[in-house]
This record gives sequence, C-alpha cells and structure tokens, in this order.
Amino acid sequence: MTMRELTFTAAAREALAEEMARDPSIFVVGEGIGQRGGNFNTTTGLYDLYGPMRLRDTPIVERGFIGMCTGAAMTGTRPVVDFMFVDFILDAVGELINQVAKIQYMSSGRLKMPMVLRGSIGITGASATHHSGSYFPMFVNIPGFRVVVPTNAYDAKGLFKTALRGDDPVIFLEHKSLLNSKTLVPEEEYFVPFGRAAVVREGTSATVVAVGSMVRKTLEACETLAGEGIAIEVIDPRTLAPLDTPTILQSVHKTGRLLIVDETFQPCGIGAEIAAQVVAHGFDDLDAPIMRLNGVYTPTPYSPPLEAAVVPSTVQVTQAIRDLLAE
Amino acid sequence: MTMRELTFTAAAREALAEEMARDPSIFVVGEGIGQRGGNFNTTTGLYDLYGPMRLRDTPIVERGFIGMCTGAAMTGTRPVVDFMFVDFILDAVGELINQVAKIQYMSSGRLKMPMVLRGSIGITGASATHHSGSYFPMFVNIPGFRVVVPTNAYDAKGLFKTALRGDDPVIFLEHKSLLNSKTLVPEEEYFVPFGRAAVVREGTSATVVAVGSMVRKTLEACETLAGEGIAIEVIDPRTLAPLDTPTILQSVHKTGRLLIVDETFQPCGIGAEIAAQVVAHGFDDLDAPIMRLNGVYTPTPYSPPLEAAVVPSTVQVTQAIRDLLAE
Amino acid sequence: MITPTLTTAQYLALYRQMVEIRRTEEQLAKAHQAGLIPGACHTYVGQEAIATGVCAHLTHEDAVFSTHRGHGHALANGVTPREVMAELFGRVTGCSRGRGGSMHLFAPEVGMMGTSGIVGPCILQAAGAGYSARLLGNGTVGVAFFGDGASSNGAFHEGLNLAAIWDLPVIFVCENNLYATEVPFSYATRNTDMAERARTYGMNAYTVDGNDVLAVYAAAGEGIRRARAGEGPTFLDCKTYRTRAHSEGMPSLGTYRTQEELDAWKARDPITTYRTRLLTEEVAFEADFALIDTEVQALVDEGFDFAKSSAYPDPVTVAEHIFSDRQ
Amino acid sequence: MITPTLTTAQYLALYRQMVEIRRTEEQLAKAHQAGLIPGACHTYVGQEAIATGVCAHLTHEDAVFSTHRGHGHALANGVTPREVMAELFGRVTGCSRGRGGSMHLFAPEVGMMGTSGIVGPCILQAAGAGYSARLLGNGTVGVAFFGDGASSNGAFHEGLNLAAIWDLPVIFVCENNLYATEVPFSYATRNTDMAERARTYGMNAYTVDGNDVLAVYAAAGEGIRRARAGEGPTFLDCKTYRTRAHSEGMPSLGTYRTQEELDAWKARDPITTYRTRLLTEEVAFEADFALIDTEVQALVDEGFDFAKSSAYPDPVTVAEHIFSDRQ
Ligand SMILES: Cc1ncc(C[n+]2csc(CCOP(=O)(O)OP(=O)(O)O)c2C)c(N)n1
Ligand SMILES: Cc1ncc(C[n+]2csc(CCOP(=O)(O)OP(=O)(O)O)c2C)c(N)n1
Ligand SMILES: [Mg+2]
Ligand SMILES: [Mg+2]
Repeated sequence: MTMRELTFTAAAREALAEEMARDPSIFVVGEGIGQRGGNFNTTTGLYDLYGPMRLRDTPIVERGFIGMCTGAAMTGTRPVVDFMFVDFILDAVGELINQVAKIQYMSSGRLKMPMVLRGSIGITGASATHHSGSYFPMFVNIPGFRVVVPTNAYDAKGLFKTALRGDDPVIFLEHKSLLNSKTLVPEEEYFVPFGRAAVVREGTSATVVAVGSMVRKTLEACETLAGEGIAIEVIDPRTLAPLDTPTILQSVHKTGRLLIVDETFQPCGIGAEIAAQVVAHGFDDLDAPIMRLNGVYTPTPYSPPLEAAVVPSTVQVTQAIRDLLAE
Repeated sequence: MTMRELTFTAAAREALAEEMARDPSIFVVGEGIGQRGGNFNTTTGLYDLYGPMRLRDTPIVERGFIGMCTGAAMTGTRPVVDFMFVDFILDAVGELINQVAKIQYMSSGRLKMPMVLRGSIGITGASATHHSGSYFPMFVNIPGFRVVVPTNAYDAKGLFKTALRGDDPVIFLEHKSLLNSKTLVPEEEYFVPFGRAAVVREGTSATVVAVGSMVRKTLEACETLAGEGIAIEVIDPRTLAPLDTPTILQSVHKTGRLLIVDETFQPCGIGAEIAAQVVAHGFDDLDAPIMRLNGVYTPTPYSPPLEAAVVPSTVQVTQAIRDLLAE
Repeated sequence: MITPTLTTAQYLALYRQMVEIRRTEEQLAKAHQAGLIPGACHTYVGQEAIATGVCAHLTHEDAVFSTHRGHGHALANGVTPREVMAELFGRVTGCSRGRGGSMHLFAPEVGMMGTSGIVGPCILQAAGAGYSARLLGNGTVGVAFFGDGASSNGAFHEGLNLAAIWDLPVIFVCENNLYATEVPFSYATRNTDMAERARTYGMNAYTVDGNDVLAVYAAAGEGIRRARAGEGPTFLDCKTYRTRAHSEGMPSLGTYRTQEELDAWKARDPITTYRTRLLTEEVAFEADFALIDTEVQALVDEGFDFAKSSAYPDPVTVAEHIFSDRQ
Repeated sequence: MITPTLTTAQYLALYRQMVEIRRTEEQLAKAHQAGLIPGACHTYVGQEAIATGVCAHLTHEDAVFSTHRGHGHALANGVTPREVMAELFGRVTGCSRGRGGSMHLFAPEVGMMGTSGIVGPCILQAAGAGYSARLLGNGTVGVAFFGDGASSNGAFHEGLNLAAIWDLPVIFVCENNLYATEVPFSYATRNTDMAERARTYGMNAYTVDGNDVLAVYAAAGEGIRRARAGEGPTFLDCKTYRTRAHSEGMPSLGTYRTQEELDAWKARDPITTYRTRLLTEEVAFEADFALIDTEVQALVDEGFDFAKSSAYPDPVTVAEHIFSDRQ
C-alpha cells in the first residue's frame, strides 16, 4: 500500500470526495460549506466540482435542514449534514430522535435512512459552553443511530467511507483538537467497519478504554508508566454505537483492571455503559473496582485556566492509572 | 397527621394549587392546560381561580414556550411548563441544554432558573413511539437539571412542592401507568427532598433498584419470592439527579447483589450509572455481577403484544432476581 | 357547467374516494367504541375533500407526508381500507405491520411516506422529498398535509422558507379546521390569513374552500403543475372543519365549540354537497351514487372482517428493522 | 432642526456611547492580534448606532437579551469597557467572571441578561421577560437583539408570534447587516422586507436606518413607549453593515463581500455621519467631541490596563453555581 501523511480533516474530506464522485445522490448541507468550503475545511474544493445542489449553503435552521434531509433520505438521496459544532444540532433533537432514528423501524425496513451527520465536538481553545459539547451519550442511549468518534486520520477516512456506504443514520463526531493531527493514510481505497474497537497499545497490567481526544493523552501517560515497567493496554472504541464490548471484555480478562477515560460528562455517559457491561459480563475477571475519569461535570467555562481544569490532563490520566493499580 | 387517599395526579395538582395560592409569580404554560384543565387533568379547576395569565394555553410551540419561560424565569417569575408528553419537548432540547441548564452557571449565580418542566412518560396503552418515551438519561447526563421520577401520590406531591420552592430547573416526569394510582396523602403540608431514595422494601438476599413504573412490578415479584424465603431489598431512587448513591451502596453492602430494573433504554441509561457507581465504590461488597433489566432497545411499537414484549414484566423481574441469586 | 371540467368517471372517482374515507372512519369509530382499537384514533370526518382533491393528482412516485390526522391521506394515496383498519387494530396485516396505529401510517410502496404523532416534521420532510426530486430530476413532488396548529410551529417557518428559496417542488396543504385540539386558530395567531403569510416567504399560495373537492382539486392541480414544471412550491390554506371529536372518546364539542358552529359545518358536508351538486348539474345520477355507495360499503365491510380476523405481529419480531441490514 | 428633539447633553450622550463601543472594540481587535483573547471575538464595528439608540431608553430593570455579536449591547446597557475587556481576556473581573468570553456576556445587575453563542434563543427569552413584566405588572420591557440570520430560524417565528398574541412588552431589534457569516440575507429568504413579515404576525414594525442613531432612537422610543403602555410588541428592522470580519481573524471581505460594498458602507459610518450632522446643525462643536473622545479613550485605556492586569479565575471555583444554593 502506498501511504502518505494526511490530517484528520483532509482524510475525512478525501472520503467525502471519493464517495461524492462515485454516488451522485450524495449532497451536503450546512452553513458555509459551499464556496467557503466549510468552517473546518470539510468541503474545500468540492463546490467547484459539484455546485450548489450538492453543496448546499443553508440559512441558520438546524432543525429545518435536518428535517429536510430526513425527507430527502426517505426519497432516494444521501444527505450529509455538516453541522459545524454539535452544539447546534440540539435544536434538531426532536427530528433526530422522533424521526431519523425511528423511520426504518416504523416502516418495517421499507424506508432507509442513509444520513450522515458530521461535525466538531470537544473542549479546546476557549470555545466556551456553546461550542464545546460532545453530547454523544444521548445518541448512544436512543436506538437507531450509529455513533462514530474517530481519533486519527486513518480511522476518520475509513469510518467516513463506511458511513457513506451504509443506510443508517450516522453521527460522525470530530474532536476539534484532532482535526490537524496527521497519520499515514493509504492511497488505495479502504473501509474501517463499525463496531470494531482498536487495541492501540497492548499491555497486561490494566486496560484503559479512552474515548476521542483522550486516546492521545492516555498513550502519553502509558509512555511515562512504561518506564516503570507498567504495561497498559489501551483500547479506542472508535464507534460508541455499536460498541465493541467483546474486545473490551477480552482485554479485561487479560488485565483484570479497567479504567475508562472520557472528556465528557460522567453520569449516564459512555464510561457508565462500559463499566456496566464489564461488571455484568466480566465480573470474575475483575481484580479491582472499575474506575472512570471524566471531564468535570459543569458547563464549559471560557477562561483558559478554568477550561484546563475541566478536561482530564495527561497527568490526571497517569494518576488515575496509578490509583487503579494501587487498588 | 390526617390522611386521605389521593391519586398521583390529584396529589401533584394539590401541590401546584397550594404553591400557586402562595406564590403569585408561578404560572403554567401548555397546550390545553387552561379551561380544559390539562390533557391529564394536571390543572383542573385552576383556570377558574387564576385566569389566563397564570394558566396559559399555548400554540404548538414547545421550543417557543420553553424558550419564553427561560426568559421569564430569569426575570422574576416561576414558570411551570406542562408538556403533556415528554416526547414533545425534544423540540426544545436546544433551549433546555444550551440555555436553561447553563444560565445559572454562566451568570455565576446572579441569575436563577426556577422552572419546573412536568409531563408524562412511559410505555402503556398502545401510545406508540411518539407518546411513550422517557428520555431522562439525557437530562441526567447534562449538568444543571434536577430529574424527578415519583412513583406514588405521596412522593408526587412532596417532590412537586420541593420543585416549586427551589430555584433550579426541574424535570418532573409522571409515568402514565401511575397517574391514577392512589396512596394516603397527609392534609398537612410536607415536602419530599431531592436526592433521598426510598427503601420501599427491606431485605437481605439482594438489592433491586427499580425506576418509575418498575417499582410496583418489582414489589409484586418480591411477594412471590418472599414465599420462597427470599428477602429482596427494593430501592426507589425518586430523583435520578441528584442520585442517592449512598443509600444504594449501603444496601449492596448488606446484600452483596444488585439488579437495576428500568423500563427505558439500557445503553448509557440510569442503570449503567448506578452499576458504574457501585462497581467503583462498592466493589468489595459485590458477591455477584451487577445485572440490569431494561425495556427492549427499540422504538415503541403500537400493537399490544409487541408493546407487552418491550416492557419488563413482573415475571421477567422475578426471573431476573432468580438469575442474580443463582450467580 | 362546473370547473374544472372532468370526465364523469373522474367526477365519480372523487366521490368514491371521499365516501371510502368516510365509511372507513365511521367503521373505525364504531370499532373504537367496541374496544377494537387499543390506542388513539383521530378521524378525518368532514375534511375528506382535501386529501381527495390533492391526491387525485399524485402518482405512487410522489411522496406524501402527513400528521396525526392521517387516515384520509393514507386512503387517498391508495392504502386500502383493510390495511388502515388492520393497522389501527394492531394487526400484522396493517400498513405499518401493527407497529404504528392511527398516528404512524407507512406505505412507501404507494408514496405514503408516513404520518407522525409529532406536529411539524411532515412540513420539513416534504421539503426534503422536493430536494431529492430536484437533485434526481425525476419530476416528482413532495406533499405535506398538516393542521392549522402546525402553522405556529418553527417547522412551518423553516420548511416553507427552505422550499421557497430553493424552488423545491412541494405542495404544503394546511387543513385549517379552526382548532388545534381545543385551542382556536384565532387565539394561536393574530393573522388568520395563512395564504398571505405563505406569500411573505415568496411562495405561490391559494386560499381554498376545503369542503369543496373541486376547488381543492383545481388549486392542487395548479400547484402540482407548477411544481413539476420547476416553478417552485405552492401553499394551500384549505378552510375546513372536523365534525367529530379531536380524538375518538373525547367530547365532540368540548369547552371550545358550539353546537351551532358544528351544525353549520355539517350542513356543508363535503360529500353530500358534492353529491347534490353533481346531481343538479346532471353530471351523475342517483344510480351512480347508489352503486358506488354499495361497492364502497362492501369494500369497507370486507376490510373490517379482514382486519378483525388478522393475526397480531409476532413478539419475536419486535426489534427488527431498527437498522438496515446494509453495513 | 433634527428630530427627535433632544437636549445637547442627550445628543452628546449618544455620541459618547457610540464612541465608547467603537474604541473598546478597536482595543479588543488589537488585543486579539496580540493574543490576549484566547477565544472568539465578534466585533460590532459599524453597527454602534443600533445598541446606542435602543438602550438609551432602557433602565436597569429592563431585560436585554443578545446574541454572539453582543459587545455593543453590553456596553450600551452600562457594562463598563473594563468588564467587557476583562471578560474577553478570560479574567475573573470580567462581567461573566471569565466564564463566558465574547459570546456569553452576563450582567443582570444592569439588565444585561446575557448574550448567547447560539443563534435564536434571545428572541424567545425576551418574550419571556415580557411575560414576566405583564404578570408582575412592573412596567419593564424585554429587548432582543439579533441578526438577519436569526430571522430564518424557528425561534423567530415562534417568539414573534407569542409576543404578538399575548401583547407582550417586547422590542425585537433585528440588526440586519446583510450577511450571516458569508450567507447573504437575500439568499436566506425570498422576502427581504422583514418589517412586512413582522407585520404578518400582527405586530407593530418599523424599517430603520440602522446607521442613523437618531432614527433608531426615535423608532425604539416609540416601540418602548407602546410596550410600557401595554400596546404590545414592536419589531425594528435596522439596516446596517459590519465593517470588520465576521469574527476577528477571518477575512473582512471573504468570498462574499466586495470592496465597493464595504467602502460604500464605511462612508456611512454611524459615528462620523452623526458627528458631522451635529456639527452642521450646530448642536455641538469640535470642542465637545474632542473632550468626549479624550475621556472615552482614557476610559478604554484604563479598562485595558485593568483587564490586562486582572487575575484569572481560580480553578477551584470551576464547578460553582451550576445549581442554586436554595433547595
Ligand atoms: C410537537 C407536538 N406538540 C403537541 C402535540 C399534541 N397534539 C396532538 S394533535 C394536536 C393539535 C393539532 O392541531 P392541528 O395541527 O390544527 O391539527 P388538527 O388536530 O386540528 O387536525 C396537539 C397539540 C403533538 N402531537 N406534537
Ligand atoms: C444555532 C446556531 N447555528 C449556527 C451558528 C454559527 N453561527 C454563528 S454566527 C452565525 C451567523 C449569524 O448571522 P446573523 O444572525 O446575521 O448575525 P451577524 O453575525 O451577521 O451579526 C452563525 C451561522 C450558531 N451560533 N448558532
Ligand atoms: Mg386544526
Ligand atoms: Mg447578519
């Protein structure tokens, strides 16, 4: 395979470009995704190729264009909703939960819902409380969504391609702190399947499931600990729905210890679900309490020192692993 | 204390009537809550006492009137939003999460948000997928809400009174299958505090945390099992945010076994949070895996046999307890 | 002579369609009293001319989106009385396989893309069907049926605007029956001229006598012609009245309607007035109507027996089709 | 003579207010380039006449709700330049204690009930303040400032309608600067006459030259008089232009604005035109302006030093005030 370095954003854009070239029924809606190419350069260059019908700038009507795309997806086209910041689609939750997630079921599979909803998440850069949410637990809780949280360029492209080939609604969440991070990406076409976690580091001392931007910080923490002969296994779920529980159980079977690191809110979060799965199905493997490290349970403050206090740091991840091992 | 029997609905209405008589800044908005007295008789008789300014029929604009009540709560009045079915406020999630839940924090406590949002939840009576949701995990996940799920008339009145005296946004969820259930309610004024679970049955064999309509079914199951000398402790959390974790941990310390029974969806649900809390802080007390019994992970079907297949039955609860004890 | 000029067969087809809706719903009302309908039942009695006049222009490739009062729209689109009745009885032979009931009628094979228990979304989804039609260039149209109550909702504003600015082939049909449950339209807005409001979006709009099937047929015909010709959306404000209760089991007058008002509208019954008109204009004769009435009654009776004797869905299928098979 | 007739002091107060906003934001723009502002910065340069003309009529008991471009509204309401600059620098002395930044300015003590990073909610919240005013009978008004981009959003439709049908004392101020980021208003709607649209809600509405502070002052004065007199809401469509980039750091022309257009509007700068006018009409003289300019510059310089030297918030306070103390 011929490889080249791409940023997360470029890799995801390449996936979109390839699929738009292949499938004329794909169109993108969003604010500034036309000529401007997207607030996060998600569509740069595509407007010149495909024009306004397929790269559709919208007024500020998140509910409106998501509801519109629902009808479009029911009638033979494949909308890609580029919502810029996930915070904005909260105005469309009624359409998402009551319509998008339920149409296939209510029609007994006679209607499909091939819609990809993509945009940025995460606390970084003093983006404050209306531009820093993640909000994925609500979409994991509700049946009918695929929830994808890529953590590197390779996965971003492969998962986005999978999203655009499927017939289910996909919530594709891109952490702002990862958008410019680079990895090697093959020239050749490839897909990353949903529901397949990545074991990004092997180890035997304990298992850490890290979500989104926490993968990098966890790997940094593991480097430090490796020096002390501590071998941590790190799992990146990649998709939160479906969640690859078997891979997590397998790892805990080996290590006997589990920590879940997640920037987002703890109560009823993804860490709670993972802990509940493991204590139900991996109970006998557990040598210690399952621990969770989450961002502080508060709206996101603007001021850098406050923001820094909210997001789990590499130091905190390291300490959390030490605490787990001390149990 | 002089007691009389009241239905859940009558008790909650009594709380509202008492508080409206006491506090002229309380007003109610909703569809049909004026002269009609509410689709679920939540306001019967109050319109004649207080008129249209305080019992305000609205057009079908859930986002609109919740956004309006947000501004009202910031300027000296106490809105009670009567949304009939919780499914309808999904159109207002943007207002709820980005505004209602954050205003106190963003203003550093200089603004209050005394808003009570009340309405029905639950799968029953072939209400189908747009009139049967519960959707509380999303409000538990987000900082800024009190989430109240009363299971009997006594608690309904006492918790509603507490809600109307506080300055925080309260999501007050009334399960349709409980609205006409009766319990004894004192004539005298009383309050049920938030964050205090009720141990509704004491036992030593295992702990079952039952949510909402599942409390009754669990108690039925316990009757059956009592005949076999099995003594189950049953806990009704009453409020999901704040969640009374100490009471649950105490019980598990005694029983060593935990089952969470919840009609709503399992992934990232309240059962996940409870399991995660207990495996983190009660690990050494656990003699068996923590189990969850939830409604089927699917949109709510209409047809009675399908609906019945979705909601956990008393028989299923009984079996789940047996399975837990067999571990 | 009456306009538009149709063949006798066409005139009678409109009559037949209206009668089919009426008889089916009279049967449903009886069935509801008899306890055969486990859930809600919103009848369309008095409004039959609207669905009939609009859908007479549609093919099964066109996409119709409807609301909680959708029996008439399903029937006028070619869903059979047996499928509608079976659905409300919760049977597997229903158009939604028993999963939907009165408010969730799906039959995409005939272009019935679904009715909804949530007020509003159909407006946006019809715009989406229009978007697909433009992108695919297949000459189809999207049609939304909704009530006056939906016109205050944000979905109305966002949906009409999107259809207008992008010249989408969409017909917005407001069934303005003067009330939203018990809330009068004149209370919900200071401007009851909905066609005028629609024109402020830069959209073609007509005010139509919704009890005159020929007036609806003519206005809808022009709107659909324009839509197929690429001349953009059309709005129809169809003035009508529901002569039964909002929902079966509720009072037909309630606290909000007078007997006089009800009687006045019953005197303008769309079926009897149309029948009289065809008779006086000698377009058709008693024998024609008698024949149709008998045929329709037979169809409805047969459908009722079919529905009543149909099986319930198998509970093992309860969670099927939440996701597409395609991965 | 120029209308309205004010005292020289009043004429000059309007000038002073506009200059204070302009100088503060020029300072902020410099600070942004210097890296003193960790987050976003949306300036109000070119639009100062609007906040100035409206807020001149308000007391600190009136409630103002604003949007992402809110510096001018905060300043015109009496928030000091030092508090605004400190806020954007993320300091504890900022009006939001450093929790908000450019898009989240809170100062309820002067009636600044908050700006929002989400487009739309301010419209609904202002209606709610109007509702409180009516219920409490305290003669206050609610004011919403928002952009042309918000007018396509459902919140606009729902909020204007509720204010209209309930005669709420609310002023809706649309700052129509022709673009929503890069999306032209003429693209977002087929009807750019927003006052006409507002009137279709049965609301009093004026089209105003948003660069003429006296025109704004007069129109707002009449609207507020009506509101306080119980004559219901008023809508102001203020035509204006932002002469800087949508957000500091973005190109000021981008792909969507021409140099000609920008220059034409700069020639109509609200401050210089007003100054010239007062001079020609001999209402005031160079010396008056010179004095004000110096005083304001001193105020801004002092504020900048204050802000720059202020402390950051203490991380231990990060989760305070999510809930009220009151239980
Ligand atoms: C978003 C939402 N809010 C509230 C309801 C409850 N509801 C069901 S029907 C109805 C009235 C609808 O009135 P209208 O749109 O005029 O239709 P009609 O019933 O008169 O045919 C209401 C409020 C709902 N279904 N959806
Ligand atoms: C609900 C929502 N969607 C999208 C955005 C992103 N956004 C921020 S400002 C803006 C443009 C707003 O335009 P307008 O309302 O005209 O105000 P202006 O910036 O021109 O002052 C957009 C789309 C947002 N803040 N909120
Ligand atoms: Mg109606
Ligand atoms: Mg603008």
